[in-house]
Amino acid sequence: MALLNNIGALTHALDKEMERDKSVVVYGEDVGHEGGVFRATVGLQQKYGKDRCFDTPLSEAAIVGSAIGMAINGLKPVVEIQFSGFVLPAVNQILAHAARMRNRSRGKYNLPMVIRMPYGGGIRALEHHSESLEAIFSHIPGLKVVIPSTPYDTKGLLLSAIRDPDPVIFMEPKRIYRAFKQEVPEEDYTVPIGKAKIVKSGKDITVVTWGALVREAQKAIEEVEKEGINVELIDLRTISPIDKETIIESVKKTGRFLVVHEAVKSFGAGAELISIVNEGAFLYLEAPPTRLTGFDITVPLPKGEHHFIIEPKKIAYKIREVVKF
Amino acid sequence: MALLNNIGALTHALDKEMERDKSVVVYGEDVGHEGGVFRATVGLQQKYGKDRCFDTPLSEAAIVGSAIGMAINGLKPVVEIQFSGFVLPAVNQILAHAARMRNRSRGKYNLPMVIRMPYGGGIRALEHHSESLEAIFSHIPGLKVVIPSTPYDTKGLLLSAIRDPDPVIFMEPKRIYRAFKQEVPEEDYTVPIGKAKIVKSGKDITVVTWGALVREAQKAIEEVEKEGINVELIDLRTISPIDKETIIESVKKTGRFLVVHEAVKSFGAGAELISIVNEGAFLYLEAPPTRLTGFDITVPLPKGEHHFIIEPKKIAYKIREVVKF
Amino acid sequence: MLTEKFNPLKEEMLNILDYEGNIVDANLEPFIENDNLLKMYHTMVLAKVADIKALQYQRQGRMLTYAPNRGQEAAQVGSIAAIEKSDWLVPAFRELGAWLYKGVSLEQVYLYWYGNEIGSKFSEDVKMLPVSVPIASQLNHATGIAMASKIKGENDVAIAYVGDGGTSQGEFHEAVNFAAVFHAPVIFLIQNNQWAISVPRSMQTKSKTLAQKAIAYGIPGIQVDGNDVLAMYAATKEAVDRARRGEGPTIIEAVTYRLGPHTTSDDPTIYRDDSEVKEWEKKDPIERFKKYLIDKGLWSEEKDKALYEEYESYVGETFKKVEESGLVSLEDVFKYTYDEMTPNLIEQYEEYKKYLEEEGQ
Amino acid sequence: MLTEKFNPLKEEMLNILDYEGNIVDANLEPFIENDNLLKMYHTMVLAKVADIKALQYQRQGRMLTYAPNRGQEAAQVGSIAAIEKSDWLVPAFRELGAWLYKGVSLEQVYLYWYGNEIGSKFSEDVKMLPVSVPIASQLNHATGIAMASKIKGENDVAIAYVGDGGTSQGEFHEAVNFAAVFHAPVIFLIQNNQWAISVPRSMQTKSKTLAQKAIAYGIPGIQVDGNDVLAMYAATKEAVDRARRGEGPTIIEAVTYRLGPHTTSDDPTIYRDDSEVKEWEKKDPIERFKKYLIDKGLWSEEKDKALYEEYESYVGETFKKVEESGLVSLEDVFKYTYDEMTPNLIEQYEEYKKYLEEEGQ
Amino acid sequence: IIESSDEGKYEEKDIKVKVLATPVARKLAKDLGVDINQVKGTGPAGRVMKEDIQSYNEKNKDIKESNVFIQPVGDT
Ligand SMILES: Cc1ncc(C[n+]2csc(CCOP(=O)(O)OP(=O)(O)O)c2C)c(N)n1
Ligand SMILES: Cc1ncc(C[n+]2csc(CCOP(=O)(O)OP(=O)(O)O)c2C)c(N)n1
Ligand SMILES: [Mg+2]
Ligand SMILES: [Mg+2]
Ligand SMILES: [Mg+2]
Repeated sequence: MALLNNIGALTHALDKEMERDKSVVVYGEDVGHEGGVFRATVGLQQKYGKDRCFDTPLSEAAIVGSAIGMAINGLKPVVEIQFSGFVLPAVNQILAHAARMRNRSRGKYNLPMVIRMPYGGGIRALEHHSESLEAIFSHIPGLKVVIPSTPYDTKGLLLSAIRDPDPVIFMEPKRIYRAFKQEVPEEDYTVPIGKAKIVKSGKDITVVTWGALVREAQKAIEEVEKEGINVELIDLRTISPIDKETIIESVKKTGRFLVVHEAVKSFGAGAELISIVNEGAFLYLEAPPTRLTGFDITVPLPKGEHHFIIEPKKIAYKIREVVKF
Repeated sequence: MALLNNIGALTHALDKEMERDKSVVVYGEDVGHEGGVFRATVGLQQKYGKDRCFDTPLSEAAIVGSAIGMAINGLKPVVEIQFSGFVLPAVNQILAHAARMRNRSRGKYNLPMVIRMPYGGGIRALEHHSESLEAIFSHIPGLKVVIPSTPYDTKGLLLSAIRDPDPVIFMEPKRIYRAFKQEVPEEDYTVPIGKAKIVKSGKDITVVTWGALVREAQKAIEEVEKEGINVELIDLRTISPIDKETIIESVKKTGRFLVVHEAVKSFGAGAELISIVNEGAFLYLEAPPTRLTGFDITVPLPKGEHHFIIEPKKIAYKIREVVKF
Repeated sequence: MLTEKFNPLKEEMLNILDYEGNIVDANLEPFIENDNLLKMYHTMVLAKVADIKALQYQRQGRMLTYAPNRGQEAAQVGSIAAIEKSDWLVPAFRELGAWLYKGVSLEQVYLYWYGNEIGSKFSEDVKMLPVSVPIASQLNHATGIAMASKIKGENDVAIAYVGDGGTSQGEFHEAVNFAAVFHAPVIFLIQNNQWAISVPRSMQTKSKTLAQKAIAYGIPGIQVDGNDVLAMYAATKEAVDRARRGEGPTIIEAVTYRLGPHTTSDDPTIYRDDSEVKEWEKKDPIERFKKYLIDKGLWSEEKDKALYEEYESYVGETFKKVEESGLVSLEDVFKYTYDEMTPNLIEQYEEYKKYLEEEGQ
Repeated sequence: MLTEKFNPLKEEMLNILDYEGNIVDANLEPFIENDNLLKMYHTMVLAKVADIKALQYQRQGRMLTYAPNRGQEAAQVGSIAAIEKSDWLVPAFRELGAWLYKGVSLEQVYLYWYGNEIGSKFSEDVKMLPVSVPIASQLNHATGIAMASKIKGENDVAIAYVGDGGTSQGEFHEAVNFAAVFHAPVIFLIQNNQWAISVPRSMQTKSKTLAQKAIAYGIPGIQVDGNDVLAMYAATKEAVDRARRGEGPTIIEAVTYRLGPHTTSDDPTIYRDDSEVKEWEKKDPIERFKKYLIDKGLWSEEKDKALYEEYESYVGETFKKVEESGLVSLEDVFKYTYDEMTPNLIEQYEEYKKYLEEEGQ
Repeated sequence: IIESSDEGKYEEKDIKVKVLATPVARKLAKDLGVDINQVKGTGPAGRVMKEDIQSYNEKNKDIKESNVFIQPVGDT
């Protein structure tokens, strides 16, 4: 057991898996010598050599495209995109190839590869350093999209992702990279992809969220529980394939549903969740399934970002609204 | 008035607008001399010269990126992406720049530009020639996403798009490029962006669709109306910004809702529509708002595509299901 | 080294076999085993016959879109013959000759163009990727395959194909630059067939040759007569050897010509003169090679006639099988998106089956 | 022509002013009006002072992320001084000197780094784009601006900046190739400052120079001592004139050095030796230029001291204003996404205002 | 300006005035055999609440029970 923050859990998991499985290679911009701009890969080059952990040219399409080639040729690449806003030059590789190689080759070529990327706002950053693009990747068949919210899950989900025969988009809520620590077991364990986690059971309303907002929702829930509202909180963990069952079962129990995400509202993951709730628990609904999300704008620069960021207060406000409906 | 198919209406609209407005330029791969692989730009180079209608290198990022520069420098570029599957290399330009230049420059730089692209399946084509990516563009603030379904609307919406100060993604359902003709007025007219069209009023169920599926839905409706089901059919026409009002008003009246689209189901535009219905007409709902969509797979090659394509029969089946609920 | 002798900046093209099939410079003639020479020729003829017949089938409405490669047989077969079975082939979409030589069956190729994904599931020992439709994107896969080979300490190289049009794509640049930086054992084979659909080579780029783009990456590049199978072999072999020695990638520009339409949906008369086509027909790569083989005593007109006849019927039979193969099953449509079907897919699959049952289809 | 004399393949770098500020070759000395020389020097000093102070503010927790440009002043000011007011500047993100010379106020620059979009709304007559964060993507905008200028029959050129790291991006390739094909009047100015965050120039590409990448596009390229403001001016002026004559784009590689960290979040000691920094400090572009101006009788140490003092307080006052500028209003956060707010945005705006009212914020 | 609708104009009188209710309330009404259109809503904006349906059901229980042996005529 070690007390680790989310970044520490990432490094630890990568270290363990590189040790266990010689076919795992880790690379990206500044990932080798420096250990990544967030230091997620620190120490790995020293330990496993420049062949297994290395820096690349500034070239996202080549980073992802070469990872596809490596996965075909027997390796398990785990590549880092420095910020999720910079994944866009690699979108052709991800959507047109990574997602499809298996189907295209009728199962001949699996792509056991992971594309890691810090995402989300709240770090007072420049443009393109704050977006949440999970809905886009989740719309593409053939990809899996995972977002951990705790050090324990970070390790367990990353190990699942690396061992998964399909390509996994691993989105890391960078705002909480160093926000808190948790005991993470030394031993090998995995957290399954495709399974949401009931963080807290409750009976009045189901709140689903992920990433950095799980903690914010927890704070909000503390508030509203004082007022007698009993909330069931679900950490989605995998955005695609989505764990419909857990959500539907919860809403059947509570009759009320709120999804909270930082990505812009329209055509976001919240919409998918609301549709799932409609499809699976319609007759149990006592209030309209509701979303609390980012506005339909580009994440503002730091001097305006406070308007955009979803604070516990806002979540509490929305919970009350849905419960009172 | 002239009797035109959808391709004819495109060419006609481009011709008229290039004549009217000298700042309109049209370019893309094979767009100049050949007039485009679908012949949408045929004759324009001869008429307006190689400066205003031209071929480019095979380079989507440069096509879109240069259009951004041109729009900043006083032109109104209308660029063609040969198939929507090939827009992916330009996604960085579209999402990171076209959508944001106005906000980034606080209104100094508008981008009056149009990105045209044939989309959708049903033409027995190779891979990457059949996708429907409207949900992805619609998730990005700053973009407008338009899909016409008739020659009349094609002209009117394209003229709106070219004159719009914001960048417009103009998706053309290629399956019906030459499927039917319609009288298209010679005169200048526009169809407003952001307004859905009630193709047919009805009281039992609201069906929303767009592009090639409008005609398929019409056929389905003919069937079910024989059975006494009275359908309201809405052609969405603009996917973003979406015309919530028309949809919500309709569902308040009918109490039942079906959205039909060809794009894959999960995280698609159907989910957004269902959420809008929940937000605006929840208490009127007599059945779960439902989606009939493509499966969550890559569009199959022709020998399997029949499974994927949404036929009138399938729409009729689903309408009955929702009405009987 | 050929890449030094034919430095792209000198604007000299490597040519070994002239239009008449005579050796231009005996010093340059590569050594190829007779069996291999014959295998190369056979493959080129098969590619030609299969190509012509595919076009016919398509016109009869029996084949779907097809991308002909008539005229480019030497560029393809000459290059692919220079790698080993254990090496990788990363195709674009118009390299029928290379695929057949690599061991893909014609039936599979036809199945692919016939609109069936199963055509891209090559047998386990054929180290080739499926066709890549998004132009130039496959080059990064080749770079990755080659990097993996190096990382694993194996000796395999990759050869990747791209067109003249493809060199304008950003991914061309990224793949070659990446490969150069990592000394990846990969050969970038540009088939400059003068056209990218209707756009001529001169519109793609202002550089005089495509081979000179190698200079941007600090790697060797060479322009080769792409209709000369021996020159293609020699240049590729040198590049393959260099790659295997750990000296990194090479760009080879094969100057050739697409004699047919871009695909069966294309009408080339809109954008090019028939006289240009006629000019290139004189440079036919197969005729040249035949002459060389006959001169070498390895071939004869009689054998040739017999070979064409054999392939005519082989191609015909193959296509018949393909035509009889029918539709893709519903299960197969769903089965390959993920290693295991997701709950979502299972639900969609079941729901659709129910619909089919109820609607009696 | 300089681009011929200093052909990148010869691996010779254009240098006019040596480290001591002496003219290396009088034939190469560009003619620049005295006023302009002084404006250039002033701008470089202002950029330096503003840069150093920004770092200080940031360490005091008063500024957000900042990307220092110390050491690159000549590369920026020497190049931008060669274009006209009517020409376009397309920045990357580290060209403070160029922006100031072009007419952007320091207040705006600071506002930008302070995290306020309004810092990118330059006044109507400043033909410059906002900072482009996605590396190299801005180059395509420059190509488009230049193409438009040509299409409209105007005479304006565009100059676009990119780093050594940026040359690895696909968009670099596409933008330059496009510009070359269309003879677009654009100059691609690569500031090769030896590092892309922690990745050294040698890891970005195997080509010896970045200038030689021009050969891939059939356009002129030149490597220039980027710490030599006269060489930068001369090379850029030649490229601008060529562009204006309709002869298309040029690649200029400015060999320079980032003396500071990549940004304020970066710790360069992890990846580079202090000795390297020390070596480059000796090549300081400002000191060299000062010596030249003093020799020319245009400047003195006294004036210099006064200038620094003036700028110290100017920068201090400017930052104070910026610090007092406060937060971005809610309205502004919503107002600029579209020309007109969509119904969706109005709804979200109103709903949020209601929330703020009810929650008493 | 384009016409928003061109065919199949319905008669306004065909459209029943819609009762406001949540899916849960509608389900309750259905389960109890209550015609929700007959229930007067006491919730916000006249919404039919679950309680409304229950009390309507209580009140009309006798009537309903006494009707058990009467064959319904046409639609109920
Ligand atoms: C990214 C992308 N853009 C556009 C297309 C459409 N397209 C298919 S082939 C082709 C031309 C390719 O030219 P070239 O690279 O010279 O290869 P050739 O067809 O001559 O073999 C185009 C534009 C595509 N497949 N991918
Ligand atoms: C597409 C993209 N990928 C990654 C980044 C993150 N990033 C910001 S600056 C930088 C290095 C840039 O190096 P260079 O082009 O040499 O410019 P310099 O910082 O040296 O001025 C990186 C990787 C980015 N901004 N955009
Ligand atoms: Mg790209
Ligand atoms: Mg070609
Ligand atoms: Mg740099």
